Amino acid sequence: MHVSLHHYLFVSFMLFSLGLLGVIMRRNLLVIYMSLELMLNAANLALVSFSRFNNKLDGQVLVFFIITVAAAEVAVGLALIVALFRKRQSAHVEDLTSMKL
Amino acid sequence: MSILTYIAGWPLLAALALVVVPRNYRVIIRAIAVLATLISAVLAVKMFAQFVPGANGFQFEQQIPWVESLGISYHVGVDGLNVGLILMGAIVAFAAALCSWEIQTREKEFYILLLLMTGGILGAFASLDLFFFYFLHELALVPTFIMIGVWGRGEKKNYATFQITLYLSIGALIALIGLIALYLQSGANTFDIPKIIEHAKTNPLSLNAQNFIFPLLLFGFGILVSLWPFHSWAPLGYGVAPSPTAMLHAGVLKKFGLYGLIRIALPLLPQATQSWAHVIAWLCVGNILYVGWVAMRQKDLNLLIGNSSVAHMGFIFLGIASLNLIGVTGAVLIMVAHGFLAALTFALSGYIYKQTGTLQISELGGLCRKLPFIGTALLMAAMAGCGLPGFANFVGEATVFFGSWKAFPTVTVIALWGALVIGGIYMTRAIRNILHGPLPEKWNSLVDASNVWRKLPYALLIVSLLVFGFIPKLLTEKINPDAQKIVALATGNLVSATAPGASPLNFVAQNK
Amino acid sequence: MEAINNLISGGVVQDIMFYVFAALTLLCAILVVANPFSRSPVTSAMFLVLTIISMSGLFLLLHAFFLAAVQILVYAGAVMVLFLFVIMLLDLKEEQRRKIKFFGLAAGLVSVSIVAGIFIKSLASIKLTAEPALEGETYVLGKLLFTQYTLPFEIISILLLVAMVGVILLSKKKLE
Amino acid sequence: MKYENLPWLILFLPLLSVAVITLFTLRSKTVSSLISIGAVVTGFVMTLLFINANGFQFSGETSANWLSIGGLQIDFGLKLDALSMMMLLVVTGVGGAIHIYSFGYMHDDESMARFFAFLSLFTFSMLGIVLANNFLMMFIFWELVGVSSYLLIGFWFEKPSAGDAAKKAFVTNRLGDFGFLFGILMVWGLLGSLSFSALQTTLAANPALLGASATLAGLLIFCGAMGKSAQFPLHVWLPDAMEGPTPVSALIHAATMVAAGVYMLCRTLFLFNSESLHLISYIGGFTALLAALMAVQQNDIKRIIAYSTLSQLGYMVMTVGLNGPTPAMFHLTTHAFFKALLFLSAGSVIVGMHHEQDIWQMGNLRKKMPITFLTFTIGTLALCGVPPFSGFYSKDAILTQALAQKSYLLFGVGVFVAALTTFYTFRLFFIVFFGKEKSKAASHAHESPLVMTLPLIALAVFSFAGGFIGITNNYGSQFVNHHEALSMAQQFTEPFNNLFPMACGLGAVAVGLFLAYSLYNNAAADPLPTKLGGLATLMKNKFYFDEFYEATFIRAHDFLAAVADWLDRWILEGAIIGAIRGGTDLSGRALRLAQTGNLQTYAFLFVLGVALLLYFVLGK
Repeated sequence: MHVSLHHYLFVSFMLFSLGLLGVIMRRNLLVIYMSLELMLNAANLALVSFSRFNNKLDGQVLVFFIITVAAAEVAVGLALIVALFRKRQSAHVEDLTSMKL
Repeated sequence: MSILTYIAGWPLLAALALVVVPRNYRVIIRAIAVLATLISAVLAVKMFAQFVPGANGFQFEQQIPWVESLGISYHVGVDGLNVGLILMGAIVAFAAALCSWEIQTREKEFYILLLLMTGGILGAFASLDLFFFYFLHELALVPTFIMIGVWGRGEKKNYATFQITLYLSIGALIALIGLIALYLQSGANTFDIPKIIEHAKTNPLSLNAQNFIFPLLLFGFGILVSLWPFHSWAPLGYGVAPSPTAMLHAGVLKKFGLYGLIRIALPLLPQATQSWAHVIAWLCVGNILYVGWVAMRQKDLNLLIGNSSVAHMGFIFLGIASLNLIGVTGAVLIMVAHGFLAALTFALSGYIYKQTGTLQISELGGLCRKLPFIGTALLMAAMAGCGLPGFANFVGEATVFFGSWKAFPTVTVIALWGALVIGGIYMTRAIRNILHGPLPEKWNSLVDASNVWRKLPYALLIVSLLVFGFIPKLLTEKINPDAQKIVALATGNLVSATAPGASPLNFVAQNK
Repeated sequence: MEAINNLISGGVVQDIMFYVFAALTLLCAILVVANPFSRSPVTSAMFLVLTIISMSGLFLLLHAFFLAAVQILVYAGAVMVLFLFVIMLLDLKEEQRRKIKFFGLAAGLVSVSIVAGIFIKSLASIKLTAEPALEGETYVLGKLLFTQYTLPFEIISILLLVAMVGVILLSKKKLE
Repeated sequence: MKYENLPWLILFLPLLSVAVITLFTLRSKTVSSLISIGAVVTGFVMTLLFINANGFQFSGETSANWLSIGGLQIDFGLKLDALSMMMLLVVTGVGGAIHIYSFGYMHDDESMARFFAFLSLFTFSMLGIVLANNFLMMFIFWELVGVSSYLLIGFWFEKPSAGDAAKKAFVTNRLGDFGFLFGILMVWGLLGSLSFSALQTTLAANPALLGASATLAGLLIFCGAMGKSAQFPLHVWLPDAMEGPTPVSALIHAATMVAAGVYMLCRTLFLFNSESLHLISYIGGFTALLAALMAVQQNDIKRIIAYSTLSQLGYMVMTVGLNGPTPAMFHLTTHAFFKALLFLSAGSVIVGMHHEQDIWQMGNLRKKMPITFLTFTIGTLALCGVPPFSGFYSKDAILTQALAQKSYLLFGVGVFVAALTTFYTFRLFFIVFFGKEKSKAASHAHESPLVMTLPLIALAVFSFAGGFIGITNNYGSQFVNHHEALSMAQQFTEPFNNLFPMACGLGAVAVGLFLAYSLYNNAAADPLPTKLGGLATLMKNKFYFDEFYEATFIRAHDFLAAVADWLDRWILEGAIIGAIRGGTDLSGRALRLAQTGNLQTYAFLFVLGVALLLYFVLGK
């Protein structure tokens, strides 16, 4: 079977699902963050493959931007995590809840 | 630039200026606020004097297009209906700024909010564009909530703030829905009120649309004006509000809903107005009689004044419901007169509270001895409140009675009873218990308003009441021609308002 | 040599390479999220690097050469270094194996099934228009970036600057 | 009309004096009082000038538009005819005397300036009623008179009883005003005008215009008079109004304001049909009788005179009802003189007694206060109707009118009331001025200063001669059934033309005088309670009207107020606002459950939200 758009999209979907699962189920903030990166990459993959199979480069431009934003986001997010860790001495999601039911 | 822009603009500008004044320069903060409102008031008097009665169309008009695709523009102008209201609003705002000396905490914020409120109200009254009309009203309404919440007094402060905020927001929201529906249904594709009215002359709104929009406007505005049975926010809110806020809100801002009904609902929704007139008239009974009784029971001066102010709204509604020239003119007259009166009474109760620390009527007594000036002013206010000739309120009430007599004789008689007898009872009772009788020992240290600045706000308001009470022509000859136009539009093309299928539900069904 | 070239351009090798890279990507991704042997974030990070590298292989297959390079440079280089740096800085111990919460599991499965639903739904509506025929993309991409997409490009650079300032502020010891 | 501006000046001078006093001279007692006195005395002189220039038989109007809204045209207009000019004379004349008297009476009061400001306000309003040429103007001044009366009754506001009395007077008057304005609206609705002359012309041209509501309209208008002139059942406020300073009682609650009702009835007589007049006459007669009975058992010197005022007002109203405006106005005028005289003399007594008002504390004052004794005697004789004092002529005119209308019952009531009047007046007279001193204050009493006695003397002259100087003539020209002009000598002997009513009147006086003399000459305590038993208690307690109203009208309103307040508090505020408040509160609590603070829950919800959005965007 010839590799087509659907194959790439399936991989992208799988990546995305894995990322989502990580975000929802893992408890370590850093791992959650990595899962987020996975999801972003899934989106990137989808965009690039669309770009390829549609003969348009705009998708790739978008991915370029996404990567840049992701870099900025990672920097800020990690700084926040560090700050949070300093305050709470934990990177565990469940330890960060401060609201009361 | 129209003089109206200046009247509403100065307070807003001053509010901006206050932001940069450091908070410990109290005198400067006060001075800026008083000066800005004074300029507004002087300009308003000038505008009132220059107003030509019966001239065609609006005067001092100014229009700057804003969002042209929606037909929104900054459009101000006055005719007989709002010229008196703007004058009243500016004078009351000046008096309120003068009375604000009693605020001692976070003065800067208070004055900023006060000026915002002033600019908002005056702008809303001057505005001839639905969008700005509503927006500027909200600009004035929101500071009210904050002022009551932060500078309010008494134990029920939070409860009352919560209540008034929720209630008035709901009212404003209902009115907003009505206004938007009106905009969409009019088909004129503009927010400009004169243009919509002009457009409606040739393309009147369908009966169904009218019957859908009118209740929204009536009850939305009705909540804002404390129409029975949506009135209970008013006494509560005024009971805890700092007096400058109560003055501006009860005196000026509250008239917005009534003005909106006359300016928008009557000319644009004539058939619906006619079919709802009976309902309004009978709701007035609730305002006048029922709230009058409630007022008789009050043990707190501010609650009493608040209830009596709600009762007065009944007369205005009655005038509007009568849908004839005399009634509508009378309604506008009372709107102006009651503005001065409500401001006066709240200013006085504020002074008494400042001096005694209580407004419980049973705690007070014999104050006339220690506070001759304030006492006299309160007496005059009470008398104006129960419709004594010589004060502007009497002219308005009498006119409304004459107007409504032909339309609703029964309601008129009930209103007469409320005005003359019930009003007389609770006002004289209050006077008896607050001013008359022996002076309790603990009040021996009270100080009367002694210097000119302290006396000025009260004197100004009383003089305004007296001037319009003695020479009502000043107002009526201005109101008359424009009230005539409104009434002609509201009663003109008489299609049977009870045509089949004229229910709101049908309207919704057809529009789906 | 000719034969190999033909093989490559003929697509069979490309197909094989796709399967290899895809499998590698997914496998590493699984190991990032749920590593049965180690709970340490470091392991996760290392596998994430692998994921990204294999993904850039996929990018190559899609003729997105520039992006493939950027992917490796920015992600596998800068971003992952940052991750590792933070992990080391925080000195995180291996995560205890807490019980998987039933709610978490359920929520995860529901989410995934929802995403799957959307995916299947949208797959149906995809229509391929043309055969891939773009060549020499890097040049075109650069041109596109600096003509049509100049404004977003500039905005993105400002964003980076803001992020930089923000990070410096955030990582100051005393946060007020 | 010559001197057309004069009436305006007469009207507005007192208002000007109010303004000047309140704004500038509140600190100076003397200046304030002089301004006030000046205003009313100038008014009196101007009235004389005006009458001199135009004559009494003149009739004219001058007006300016005050309010004009579509079909509602209200003029600020003055109507000048014999009726109003004569009343002008009474108000400014008697008022002037009382103003001057007050200068002495109030001299020690620190709020004298305020007193004179109020007094001027009252004069202004009263002149307004007299001069008004339309219903609304009259109503405006009607209300203003009410409020100045309120202010003056409550002048000594620190006394709780004064405050209560003021409140009572105001509210009771308001009840009457309610009917008055109701009636005005009705008349306006039916006839389309408010001006007296226009109404009269319209009604004369088409008497059926009022139609079925003629009686109702008449009675409603009469309600106004009922409140102001304290007719049954709204009579309860007048005796309490004696809490005010004595000059106030003389000016407002005897000579002028309470007479306004009668004046108004005469002014608008053309509106009333025979049924309403009939009822009015009976109400008047009943009031006269009731008040006379109450007066018999009162012990406060001012209250006795107040009840006598009530009774005399009843007389006047009865006479108007008997279609006799001329005798009514005649009696109004003479009554103004002698009742003001009686009150002022009583005031003089009270000052002499150092503010003691109980007659059983007085006695033998004729020696201590000779001038007051003399003027009081003249007032008493005039009130009782002893010839040739003024009261004799006016009372005789009333009795003659009753007989001429063949209303024998009312004639009988009139005669009986005349006897009662003589009885209670002389009871007061004997107890206060004869017998022994009944307290220390009485033995130390002293005559009042000249500024008080001079007005007394002036009023005494008019009380004596008011009957035959031609007052009837002047009023008579106003009405259809007017008398021919009579010379003074003819006036003097006028009652002898109808011997029977005169004889009845004189007989009643004789009987009353005899009874009073036999019971009260040298009496140290009241012998009546033992003789009359329960009836005396009833009289003393004013037939329990106050208690009755307290139990009905006041209670009813308080009850309704309580119900309304309860509804407001629990239903409107509690339920409706509570529902809004509670609803917001509840939804807030519900939504709070979603805010767990757990990052992953949020993420999950986020996914759900995105899914929902996509569902809508991508199509169902």
